[in-house]
Amino acid sequence: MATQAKSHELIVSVSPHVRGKETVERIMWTVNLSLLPAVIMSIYYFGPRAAYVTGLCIVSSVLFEHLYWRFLDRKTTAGDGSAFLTGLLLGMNLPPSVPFYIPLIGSLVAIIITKLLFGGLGYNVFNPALIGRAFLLISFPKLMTIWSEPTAKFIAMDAKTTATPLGLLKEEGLTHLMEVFGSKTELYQGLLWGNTAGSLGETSAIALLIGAAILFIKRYITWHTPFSFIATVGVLAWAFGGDQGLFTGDPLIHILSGGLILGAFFMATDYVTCPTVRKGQIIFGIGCGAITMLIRLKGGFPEGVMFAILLMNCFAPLIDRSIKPKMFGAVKETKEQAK
Amino acid sequence: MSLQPKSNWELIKNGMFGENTIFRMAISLCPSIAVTNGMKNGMALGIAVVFVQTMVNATISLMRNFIHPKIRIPIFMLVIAGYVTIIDLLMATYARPIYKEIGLYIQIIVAFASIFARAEVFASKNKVWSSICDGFGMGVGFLLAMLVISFFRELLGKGELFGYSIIAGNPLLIMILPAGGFLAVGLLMGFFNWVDMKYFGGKGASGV
Amino acid sequence: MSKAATFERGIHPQYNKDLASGKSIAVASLPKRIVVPLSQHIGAPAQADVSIGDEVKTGQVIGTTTGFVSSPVHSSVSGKVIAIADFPTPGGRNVTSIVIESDEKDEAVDYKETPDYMNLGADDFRNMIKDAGIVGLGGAAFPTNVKLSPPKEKKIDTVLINGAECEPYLTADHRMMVERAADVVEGLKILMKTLDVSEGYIGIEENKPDAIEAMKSASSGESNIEVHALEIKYPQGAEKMLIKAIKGKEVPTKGLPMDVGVVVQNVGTALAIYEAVRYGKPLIERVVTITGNGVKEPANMMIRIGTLFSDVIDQCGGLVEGAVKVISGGPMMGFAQWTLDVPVIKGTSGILVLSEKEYVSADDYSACIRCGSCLDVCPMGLNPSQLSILSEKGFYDETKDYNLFDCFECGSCAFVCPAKRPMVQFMRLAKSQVKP
Amino acid sequence: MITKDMIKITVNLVVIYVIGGLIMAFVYAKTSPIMFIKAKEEKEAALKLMMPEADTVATLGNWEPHEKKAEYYAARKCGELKITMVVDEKTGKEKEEKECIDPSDLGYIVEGFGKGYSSYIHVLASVDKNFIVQKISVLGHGETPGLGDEIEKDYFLNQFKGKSADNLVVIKGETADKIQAITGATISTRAVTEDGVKNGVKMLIEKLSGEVQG
Amino acid sequence: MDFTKLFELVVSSALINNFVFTMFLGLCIFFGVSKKMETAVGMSITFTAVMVVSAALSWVVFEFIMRPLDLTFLKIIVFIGIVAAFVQSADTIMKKVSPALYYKLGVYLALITTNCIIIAVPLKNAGEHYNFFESMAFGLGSGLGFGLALIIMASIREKLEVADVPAPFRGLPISFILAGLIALAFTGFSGLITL
Ligand SMILES: Cc1cc2nc3c(=O)[nH]c(=O)nc-3n(C[C@H](O)[C@H](O)[C@H](O)COP(=O)(O)O)c2cc1C
Ligand SMILES: Cc1cc2nc3c(=O)[nH]c(=O)nc-3n(C[C@H](O)[C@H](O)[C@H](O)COP(=O)(O)O)c2cc1C
Ligand SMILES: Cc1cc2nc3c(=O)[nH]c(=O)nc-3n(C[C@H](O)[C@H](O)[C@H](O)COP(=O)(O)O)c2cc1C
Ligand SMILES: Cc1cc2nc3c(=O)[nH]c(=O)nc-3n(C[C@H](O)[C@H](O)[C@H](O)CO)c2cc1C
Ligand code: SF4
Ligand code: SF4
Ligand code: SF4
Ligand code: SF4
Ligand code: FES
Repeated sequence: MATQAKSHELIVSVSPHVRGKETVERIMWTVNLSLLPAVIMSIYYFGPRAAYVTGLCIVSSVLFEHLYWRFLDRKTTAGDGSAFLTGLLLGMNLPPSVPFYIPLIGSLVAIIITKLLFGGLGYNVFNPALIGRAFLLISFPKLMTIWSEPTAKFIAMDAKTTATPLGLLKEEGLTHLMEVFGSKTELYQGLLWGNTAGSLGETSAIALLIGAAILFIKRYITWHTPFSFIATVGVLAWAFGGDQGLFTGDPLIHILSGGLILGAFFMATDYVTCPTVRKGQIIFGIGCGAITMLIRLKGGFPEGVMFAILLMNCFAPLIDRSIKPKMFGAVKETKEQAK
Repeated sequence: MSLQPKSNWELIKNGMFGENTIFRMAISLCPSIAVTNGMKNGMALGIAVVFVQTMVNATISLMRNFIHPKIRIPIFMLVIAGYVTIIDLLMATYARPIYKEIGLYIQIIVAFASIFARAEVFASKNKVWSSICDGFGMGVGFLLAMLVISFFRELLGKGELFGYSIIAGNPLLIMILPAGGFLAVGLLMGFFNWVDMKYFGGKGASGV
Repeated sequence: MSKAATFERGIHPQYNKDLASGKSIAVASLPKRIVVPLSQHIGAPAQADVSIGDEVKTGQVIGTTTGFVSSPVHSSVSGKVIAIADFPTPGGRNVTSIVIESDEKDEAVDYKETPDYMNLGADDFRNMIKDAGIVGLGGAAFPTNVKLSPPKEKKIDTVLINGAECEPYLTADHRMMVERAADVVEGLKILMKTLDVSEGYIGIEENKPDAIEAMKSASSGESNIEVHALEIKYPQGAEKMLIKAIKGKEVPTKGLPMDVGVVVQNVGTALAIYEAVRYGKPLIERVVTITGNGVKEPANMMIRIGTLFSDVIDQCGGLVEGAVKVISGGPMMGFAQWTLDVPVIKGTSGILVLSEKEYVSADDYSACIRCGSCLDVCPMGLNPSQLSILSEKGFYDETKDYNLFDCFECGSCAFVCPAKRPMVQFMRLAKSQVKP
Repeated sequence: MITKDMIKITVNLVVIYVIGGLIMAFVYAKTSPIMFIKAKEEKEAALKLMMPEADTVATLGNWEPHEKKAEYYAARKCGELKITMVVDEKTGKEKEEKECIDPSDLGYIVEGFGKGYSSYIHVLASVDKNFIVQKISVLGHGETPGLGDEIEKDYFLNQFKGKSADNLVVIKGETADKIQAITGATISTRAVTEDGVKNGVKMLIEKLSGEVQG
Repeated sequence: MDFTKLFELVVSSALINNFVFTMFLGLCIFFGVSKKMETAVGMSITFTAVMVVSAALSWVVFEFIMRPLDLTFLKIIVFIGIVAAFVQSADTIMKKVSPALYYKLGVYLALITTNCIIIAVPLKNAGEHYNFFESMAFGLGSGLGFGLALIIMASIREKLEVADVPAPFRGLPISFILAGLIALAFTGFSGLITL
C-alpha cells in the first residue's frame, strides 16, 4: 500500500497540532519596533549622543546575554529580542550626557544580575532595565541627574544643562514652571512633543503613544496595567498635587512628564515582572500610580515612576498568588459547599 | 557536628573555612552587611566577635562541670551578654569614633546564633583548650568574611581601603549603601560556591 | 436571536473547514478487513463473544458488556473472525481487538424495525440504545445509555444537541445536520422522551448557516425544540461551554452536566439513536471527515467501524507528497498517529492529514514569559501558565491548588502560547502524578 | 530530693549571676568615668575648635530646634587666665583648674539641627559679636554617602565664613555672597544653611542682641 | 500624645528604615523562614506581637528600674532576659489557653530569641530616648516592616523555586541578591520622612 510505506515518517506529538502565530521573538521585536518613534524623537531633540547612548546600551546588553550563555555552554537567547529590548529601554531611561561606562555598567546589572542570574527570560523578578537605571542613579547620582536641554539641532554636542519639568515643579513650584515655559499650552506642547529635558526616550508623549497604540492593536498589551496606573496618577495629582488645597492639582502635567507614559505602557507592562492575572494587573497599576505620586509629592525624588514599578515588582508574585482568575463553575461550588 | 577529637589546628581551620559562619552556615548575617561598608568597621566588629566567641567558649568550657543542665541556657546567656557588655563598654570608651557608627551592632553580638551554638554544641562538651581553638577559629572565620566583604564594598563603593584613597574616579556608591551590601554578599557567596563546585567538587553552601 | 450565544474566553484558530464542508457524505466502500477494538468507550471493555474461525454477520454482537458503564461491539461486515489480539488504536493504546475478514457480502442480521417508536417507553429506549452499542460520538465515547440513566436526585430538564463542531477542519457533524436534519431531530425527540424533559436545544456555530437553516426547518414543527446559533469560537463544543452558551448555566467544578439538569449529546449520537430505535440498527458505521492538505481528496464519508485508516485514506486519493502528520480527530484535541494501521472507531470523528506547510513544530519551547495569553483564553478560567510551570518543574502537588483537574485539555492555552510550550503535555503529566 | 535539686539550681544560678553582674559592674565602674571625661573633652575640643582664639567657652542657655536639645555658648577671651593646681576629690590626682578673670565675649557658638534628606543634621556654628558667621562644623548626620555627606567637606563649609544671617541663602549655581548648593544635594545644603545655621544665628540675635547693644 | 509623630514613626520604621532592607537586622531569620509563604506569615504575626510587647516591657524596666538605679550598663543582659522570659511565658500561656494557635505559631516563638532584631528594638528605644508610646510605635512599625519583608520575600522565593537559577547561586546567594534588589527598590521611599 502506498500510504503504508510512509507510515514510519509520521510525526507524533501531543495535541494541539496547530498553533497560533505569535512567538516570543515576534512579540519582542514588535515592541522594539514600536519604540522606534520615540527613539527618532530623542535623536531629533538630543542629537547623535542619543543614538550613541542608546546604541551602546543595546549592543552591550545583547553581548552580555550572549557571553553569559556561551560561558554556561547553553543555547544563546541573545537573538530573541528581549535583551535588545532591555538595552533599548535602559538607553531610553538615561540622560543624554552620560559617559560611556554608564551604559555598560547599566547593561551588566540589568542583564547579568537582574535577568540571567535569576534564570533568564521569564524568571526575573524585577524589570531589568529599571534595576539597571536605579542602580546607576544610586551609584552615580550626579551624572544621572544632569539633564541636557533639548536643542532640536542634530548636532548638539555640548548642550546646556537644565532641570526636568518635574524637577522644577518639585523644587520651585508650579508658578516657576509656568515662567520657564510661558504658558500651560506651551508646557503641554513641550511635553507632548518631547521638547523638554529628561531621559532620552521619556520626553515625547506623542511618539510613545503611537508605539503604545501599536501594542494595543496587536494585543500585546492590555489596558489593565497602563490604564489603572495612569488613572491613579491623574486622580491623585488632581486631588493632592495642587498648591491651593485639595482638588486643585494639574493631572496632565503629572501624566505627561517624568516618564509616566513610557513607564506605564512599556515598562509596567513587562510580562515577566507584572502579575499574569488581569485583575491582579489592575491592583499592580493602582499600586504603581499611588507610589509614584507618593514619591513625587512627598518623597526625596522628583520622579517616582521607576521606583514605583520596581516596588510593585516586589509585590507581583504576592498578587499573582492571591488573585486567581475567576474559574468556570467556581461560584456554584462555593454556594454548594456552604450548604 | 562530629565529636571525634580533632587537632587544635583542624578546629581553627574548620571554623575559618569549613564552617564559616557567614559563607557556609549562613548565620550571624546581619553584621556581614551592616558594618561592612568600610574595612575599619568590619575589622572592628570582627575583632569584637573573635574576643567574645573565644572568651565565651573558654568560660563555658571551664564551667561546664558546674552548670546544671536545666539552667544552662540562662547561664550561656549571661556569659555571652557579659562579654558583650564588656567589649561594648571598652569600645565605647577607647574606640569612640568607630563605636559611634557600629555601637548598635556590637551590642547585638549578644544574639548571634553562632556564638550560642558553639557554646552549646562544643564548649559545653569539650576541654578548655579545644574550646578556645574552636571559638577562635569561628571568630576568625567571621572576621575573615567581614574583611573580604568590606574589602570589595569599600574599594568599589568609595575607591578607598581603610579610608585611604586607592582608585580615583566615580566610585559605585551603591556598594556602600544597603542594597550594595546584599548584592556584594550574594555575589561573593555565589562565587565561592562556584569555586567550590568547580574545583573542589563541593555542593555549595548548606544554605538556610 | 440578536447575538450569537457563547461562553467567556476561548480562541479563534483558522478553521479550514471549506476543505470538506461542501462534500456530501459519501458511503465508503466495504472494507476487506476490519479491526474492532473491544474497548472503544469509557468504562469496562467488552468481552469477546466469538472465537477465531467463527462466521459473523453484519450487525452481529461480537463483544458483550461486562459492567454498568460499558458497551457492546458489533461486527460491521459479514465474514470470518481471523484473529483476536492486541492492536493499536487511534488513542495510542494497544487494545484487544477482533479482526474479521469480510466475505464482501455484507449479510446483515435481522434488524428489528419499530415504525411507531414514539410509543415506546423510556426503558425500552435505553435498552435499545444499549444493545445498539451506542456511545458518545462527540469524541469521549461515553456509553450513552449510562448518560441517559441519571441518578434520581438529579432532575434533568434539558437535552442539548451539540452541533458546534468547533474543531477546525472537521465537517462530519455539519454534513449530517445538512443531509439528515429530520433524523437528528427525531433522535433528539427520542432523547427527550427517554429523559422526560420538555426542553430540547440544538447548538450550532454560525459558520454553518446551511446547517442552522436545515435544523431550523426540520424542527419547525416542534414547539419545545430550539435551534441556537453559536459564536464561532473554540471550544464552543465542549459540553460545559455549550451549556453556558445556551442555558447560561455553569456546570460546577468537578461536576457533570446533570448537576445543572442537562444532558448533552453529539449530532452523530442523536442520529445513531434514531437509527437504532427506528430501524434496530446497531452502531456499525459513522460519519468521518477525511481532510487536511495532506490528503488528496478531502471528503466526508460514512465508514464502517473497524476500517483501517490506510484504507480510508486510499479512498481519498492517498496522501500527498509532504504529508507529515496524521491525526485522529481534530487538530486541537486529536491524537497524532504513528501508523496508519489503526481502525476507525466509534469515537473517530475525523482523520486529519497535515502537510508540511500546515505543520508547526513544537519541539523547541522556552520558559513561560508570563504573557498571560493563556489565562485570557482558558475556557475554564484556570491559570495554565502557573500549572505548566509547576508541572514542568515537578511540583505536582501544588498544581492542585490551581485546580488542575478542571482542565479538560482543550489545548487553547497551548495554541496561543508564544513560547510554544507543550501545555497539554504538562497538564497530563501532572494529572498522572497526583490523585484528583 | 526535688527540693534539694531546686535549691541547688537556684543557688548555682544566683551565684553565677551575681558574679557576672559584679564583673560587669566592675568594668563599668572603671570605664564610665573615662567615658564621661572623654565625652566632655570631645565636646570642649569641638567647641574650642569653633573659635580657637577664645580662652573659654561658657554655656549661655539652651533651645529646642526640631524638639531636640541644643545649647548655645559664649566664647570668651580672658583678661587674665589664672591656672591653679587642685587635687581632684574623687581620683585623688592633681589637675589644672582655670579661672578666667575679666572675660570679654569674642563671639557666640550655637548648636543647631537641620532637617535634611534622610536625617537631622547636627551642626555647630560660631559667630562674632556682630553675628557674622566665623566657622561651622557638622557634628553628625545620616545623609547619603557621596551626596549629602559632602556637607562635611571643607569646600562647602568654608563658604560660610563672613556671611551674615541674611546671606545664608542657598543658590543653585555660582554665587559668591550666598551659599552655593552642592550639586545633587540641595536638600542637605538647605538643611545645613537655612534650617541649621541660619535659624541658630537668628535665635542668637533674638536672644542676645539686646544684651550686646545694651 | 502626638499622633502624627507616632504615625510617622510606624511608617518610617516599617518602610523607610525597614529593619531588613535598610538596617540589616534579623537577617538570619529573614533568610531562614522566607522559603515558604505559610511560615513567613506565621513568623510575621508572632514577631510583631512579641516586638510590641517586649518593647513595652523593656521600656518600663529601663525607665523605672535601670535608670533610677544607674544600671543602664546592664541593658544588654536585661533586655535579652526580658525577651527570653516573655517568649518563654508566652509559649507556656499559649500552650494552655489556645493550643490551636500554639500549634500554628509556637514553633516560631522558639526561633525568636536567637534573632538580633528582637534585642535591637529595646536597645534602640533606649538609645533614642523614646517615650512609652513611641517605643511601642517603633516596635509595631519594626514588626510590621519585618513581616512585610518576610512576606514579599517568601512570595518571590516561591517563584524562584521554579526558576533556572545557575547552580552556584541557588538558595542563599540568589536570595541575597534578591534582597539587594528589593532594598534597591525600597530606596525609593528614602527621603519620605525624616526622623
Ligand atoms: C467517570 C465518568 C463518569 C460519568 N458519569 C456520567 C453520568 O453519570 N451521567 C452523565 O450524564 N454523564 C456522565 N459522564 C459523561 C460526561 O458528562 C461527559 O459527557 C463525557 O465525559 C464526555 O464529555 P466530553 O466529550 O466533553 O469529554 C461521565 C464521564 C466519566 C468520565
Ligand atoms: C475542547 C472540547 C471541545 C469539544 N467540542 C465538541 C464539539 O464541537 N461537538 C461535539 O459534539 N462535542 C464536542 N466535545 C465533546 C462534548 O464535550 C461532549 O462530550 C459531547 O457533546 C457529548 O455528546 P456525546 O456524548 O454524544 O459525544 C468537545 C469536548 C471538548 C473537551
Ligand atoms: C540615592 C539618592 C540619595 C540622595 N541623597 C541625598 C542627600 O543625602 N541629600 C540631598 O540633599 N539630596 C539627596 N538626593 C537627591 C535628592 O533627591 C534631590 O534630587 C536633590 O537634593 C536635588 O538637588 P539638585 O537640584 O542639586 O539635584 C539623593 C538622591 C538619590 C538618588
Ligand atoms: C510589553 C513588554 C514590555 C517590556 N518591558 C520591558 C522593560 O520595561 N524592561 C525590560 O528590561 N524588558 C522589558 N521587556 C522585555 C522582556 O520582557 C524582559 O527582557 C524580561 O523581563 C527579561 O526576562 C518587555 C517586553 C514586553 C513584551
Ligand atoms: S471534532 Fe472535537 S471539537 Fe469537533 S465536534 Fe468532534 S469532539 Fe467536538
Ligand atoms: S488545556 Fe486546560 S488549561 Fe489549557 S486552556 Fe484548555 S482547559 Fe485551560
Ligand atoms: S501563553 Fe505561554 S508564555 Fe504566555 S503565560 Fe501562558 S504559558 Fe506563559
Ligand atoms: S483526567 Fe486524565 S484520564 Fe481523565 S480525561 Fe483527563 S487525561 Fe484523560
Ligand atoms: S545576626 Fe541578625 S538575625 Fe542573625
